[in-house]
Amino acid sequence: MKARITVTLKNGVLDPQGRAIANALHSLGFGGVEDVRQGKLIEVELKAADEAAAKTELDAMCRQLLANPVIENYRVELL
Amino acid sequence: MKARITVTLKNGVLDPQGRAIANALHSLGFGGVEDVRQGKLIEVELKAADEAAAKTELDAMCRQLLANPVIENYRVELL
Amino acid sequence: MPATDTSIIATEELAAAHRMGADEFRLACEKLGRAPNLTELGIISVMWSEHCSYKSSRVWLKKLPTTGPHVICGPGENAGVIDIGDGHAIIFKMESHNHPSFIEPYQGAATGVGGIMRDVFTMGARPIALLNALRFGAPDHAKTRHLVAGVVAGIGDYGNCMGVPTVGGETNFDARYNGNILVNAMCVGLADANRIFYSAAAGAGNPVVYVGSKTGRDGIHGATMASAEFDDNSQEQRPTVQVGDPFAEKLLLEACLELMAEDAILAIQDMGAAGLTSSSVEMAAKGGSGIELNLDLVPQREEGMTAYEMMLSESQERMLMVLRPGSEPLAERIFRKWELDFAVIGTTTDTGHLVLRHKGALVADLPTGILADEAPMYNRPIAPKSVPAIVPAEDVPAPNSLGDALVALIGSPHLASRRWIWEQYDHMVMDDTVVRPGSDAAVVRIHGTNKAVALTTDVTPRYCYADPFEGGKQAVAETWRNITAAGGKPLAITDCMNFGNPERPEIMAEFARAIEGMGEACRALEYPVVSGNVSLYNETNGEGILPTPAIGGVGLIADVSRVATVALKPGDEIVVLVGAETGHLGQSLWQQQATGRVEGAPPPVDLAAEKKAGDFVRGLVEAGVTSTVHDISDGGTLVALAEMALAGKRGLTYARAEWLAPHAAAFGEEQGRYLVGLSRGEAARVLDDAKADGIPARIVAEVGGDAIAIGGEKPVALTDLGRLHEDWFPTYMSGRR
Amino acid sequence: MKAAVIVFPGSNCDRDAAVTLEAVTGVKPAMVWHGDEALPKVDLIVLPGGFSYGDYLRSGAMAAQSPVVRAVKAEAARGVAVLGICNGFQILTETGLLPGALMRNSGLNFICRNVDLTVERADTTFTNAYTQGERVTIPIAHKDGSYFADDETLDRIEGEGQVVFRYAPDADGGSGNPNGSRRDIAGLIDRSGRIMGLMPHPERAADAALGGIDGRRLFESLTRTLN
Ligand SMILES: Nc1ncnc2c1ncn2[C@@H]1O[C@H](COP(=O)(O)OP(=O)(O)O)[C@@H](O)[C@H]1O
Ligand SMILES: [Mg+2]
Repeated sequence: MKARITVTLKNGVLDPQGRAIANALHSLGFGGVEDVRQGKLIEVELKAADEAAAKTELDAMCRQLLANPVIENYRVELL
Repeated sequence: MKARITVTLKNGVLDPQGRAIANALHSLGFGGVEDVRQGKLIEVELKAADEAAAKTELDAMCRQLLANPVIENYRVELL
Repeated sequence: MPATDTSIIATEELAAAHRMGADEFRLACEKLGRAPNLTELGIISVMWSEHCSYKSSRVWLKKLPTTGPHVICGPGENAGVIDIGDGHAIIFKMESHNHPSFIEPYQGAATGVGGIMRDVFTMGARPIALLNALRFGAPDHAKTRHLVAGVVAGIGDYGNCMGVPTVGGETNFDARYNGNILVNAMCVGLADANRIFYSAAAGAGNPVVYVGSKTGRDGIHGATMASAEFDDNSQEQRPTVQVGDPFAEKLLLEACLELMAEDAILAIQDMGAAGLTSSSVEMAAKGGSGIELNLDLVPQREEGMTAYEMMLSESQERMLMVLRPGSEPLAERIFRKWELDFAVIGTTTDTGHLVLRHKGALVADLPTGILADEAPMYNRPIAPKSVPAIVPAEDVPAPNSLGDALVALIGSPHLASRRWIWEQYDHMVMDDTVVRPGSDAAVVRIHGTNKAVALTTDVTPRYCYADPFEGGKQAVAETWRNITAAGGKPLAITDCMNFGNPERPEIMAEFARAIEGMGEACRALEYPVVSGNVSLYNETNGEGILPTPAIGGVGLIADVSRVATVALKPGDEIVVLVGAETGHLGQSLWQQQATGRVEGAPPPVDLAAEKKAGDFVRGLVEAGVTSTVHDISDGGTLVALAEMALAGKRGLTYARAEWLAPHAAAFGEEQGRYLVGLSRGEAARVLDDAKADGIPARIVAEVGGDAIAIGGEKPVALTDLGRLHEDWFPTYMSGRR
Repeated sequence: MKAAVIVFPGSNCDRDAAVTLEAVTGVKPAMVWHGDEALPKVDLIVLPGGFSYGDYLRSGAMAAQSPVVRAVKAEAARGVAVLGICNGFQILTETGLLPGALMRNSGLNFICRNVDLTVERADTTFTNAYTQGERVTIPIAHKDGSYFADDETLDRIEGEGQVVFRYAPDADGGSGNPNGSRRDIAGLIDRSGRIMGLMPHPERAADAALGGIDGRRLFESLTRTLN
């Protein structure tokens, strides 16, 4: 089974990366850019009994390792 | 308009971060994990005349800055 | 927090939610002559928090010696300043970021490094070195590996990006830090001795300027969090963690230094814990002036921020300055060049009040005195515990073989090489690192000159727990010794006092006795305290950490070609031990290795002997007689010899003190001792000179071969010993151990 | 020889490069701020180490798009020598002036240590004071130093003699490659022989007081050739 996990910074948490990218895009002339936020993409290939089991497991992975709930949100999609 | 850009390593390019995550998941007991690849997620908020214009612009951003074609692929989705 | 409104008047309940007790709330109302509104309560509560007010520690800190011929500015400013001659000043300080690093190790440690650098460059110095003193829980504790990885990466990434070398520090593991790690960062900067910048904002009518990054809702209430004990619910407080932006800080550093070269700044203060509140209050209170701010003008990252939020935000990479009127355009040009925010947000006044306006309304009006000098101060009860008796060497189990014991110690988490850590720190950038991490003190050259500073951090928490007084003395003496071992003349220290809950008399006693011990050592060694930081309430579920008064020492090396390192050099034929051998095994690492515990009194520090031995050894380095010196500390003589052999890749034959039990001679941790590498001819002369001065000294090893040879035992090959020494950390961090 | 050192916001080895250049050539290099429109007339342009623009997207990516780098490209096209050290190397690959890419170290961590290199080419503008096959010790300090190019590109650059420095095997036979770089590549030159990038920091090994001078000859080579 294939899953896509995206980890993004919580609203209000400073995102220096995103801001730097936005600035760089502006100076390249992409004036329409209003905001940029950067996150992580983690693609996982895993064996699981069924979709529900996979979801539970992926959720646990996020909570335990892949995201830091202090500053990040995560989202799991099965592909 | 909101867009989601995902940047991933090309096939054949070694992904030490992905491998480290897979190892860490294994040692946490997530034995079902077979492979992990890590990429970047870039969320862009932009002003554009229409979807087509936005797509063209986002594509240009990726080629010029957001992805390095030597090692990375990118994908643009409008949300 | 509800939207701020001057109409919300504080109550006891609201005060309690700000961790302010009923007594303090009543005191605040009394001093103010009314109840504060919500914004005002927020300001008072952070200024009266332990972190900002030092209310439990101030009475004791006053007892430390803080003056001396080299001191330009002692405690009370952002950092301490000492004179190193030729118009150069060294500005330095150490600070804790313990709680944030436990909750979010990477960002917590990174922002700790960012904060301490701002304290140093706000005074006009370019940072030239960073150090860090780290305490983690037991290696086998579930969280430890993750915390080590995050903290080290956070410290490294921030300092590396800033381009300031991280040249030293220390790392301990102990189960007493399982739920409360310590991350103490020290920054050392170089300034022009007659261009030091202070925070006192005297005079009225001067523009108050905000520079740096924008203000967001970061870490609101971080300062009160840092003063609160942990409990299992603390994971709930998560949004108070801040994210560091080292790139913004690098720009801020360069912009500030560029402006400081002009005659524009009257006063400057970084925004650290309690951000805009503590910076504005401290500037006004110190200058005997007042400050009026229009919060509408504060650069903001988020929509709809309230006055309360802006005043309590701990967004990083910001500074507050008072400028000479008329110099705003010049300053603005410089900050814009560096792509930083710049805003005139208020002016100084002669009212002695902090006055805040937001959206046309007066939202706070507080006399700064209440917030600063008149903040509560407590002389908390102390209950010292009795000092344990000295453990006789016979009561500590002896190993079957000294070699096996050496192998076990050198490959243990306590003594294993820290290379895995310091290789993640750029310790060479700025091209002045003369002695890199891994020796006793790091040596950093003063750019463009032939002189250097020697830098170290030290404390032995297990000694402090057994006897806080001796432990406090020992921590100061060990920094002095490490600087001396590098050939430096120790000049002054900074400290970071990490303790448990001061409301418990036994903890308060640990604090008080440690201060007394530190003070005694500082006086005897003419080695004053010029800056420091206190971190209390380091506990989880009522269990305190080991008392940990971390000391950061700075010394001067007059001629950078006359330095010493621990590695045996090609010309070394003999190792001489300077200092007395008595075989003190109580609280030693060998005792811990053999019994799983540490017990008894720690090794005492004889300060007169300390000074004599140290001055003697430094004289040898200064005279060019030797460039190989190592002080004897954790693990004792045989461990120290092995470290010299490993660093120099040269074997040796150990000659133990025959009058002591072999394990006491090899692993006793008596203080005030050094190992000196010498040629045969010089060794004889050095022994004569020591004798003439009444300093104990004897030959403890002959250099040669590729093993540690111990009489009557199978030699320990350096390659095997080296592998054990180097492998523990990487293996542990890889999860394979 | 006249040199210019480009200073990006976030550069942090600019002073180190300048000090070494001055010590070796006797001439103070021009420090050029990234926002400056025009470059002074020089024989050598140095892109120094550091974290240009914070290196928040990919190391060197943002600098590669900056106006000053456009000017550097133009100068390079006119034959001015360009040396990229560490972040400078990353910038040169990001601009396409040198082939390949520099990725996260295989061990993931930042690494600061001395490494041994073999000099693969001692006949270039940058390395003529070394001898072919010589082993030298120069420090590295980077997180993104793992050189990557596909096999075809690697074969081509090897075939054209573009590999100038390689990580040397350890004394005990270990790989000695600190970061996972393909074919142990530590430094590269372009086809014209005028543009070089390397991850190690030769400017950190040019002063005996700091423990090694193997990097000094790189600057001496430049002085010889470009004077
Ligand atoms: N343990 C200590 N010993 C000596 N001075 C101290 C100690 N703790 C704090 N200080 C001094 O008190 C002042 C305030 O400290 P702190 O609040 O940590 O500074 P900042 O506001 O710059 O973070 C500083 O001048 C500091 O040097
Ligand atoms: Mg400060």
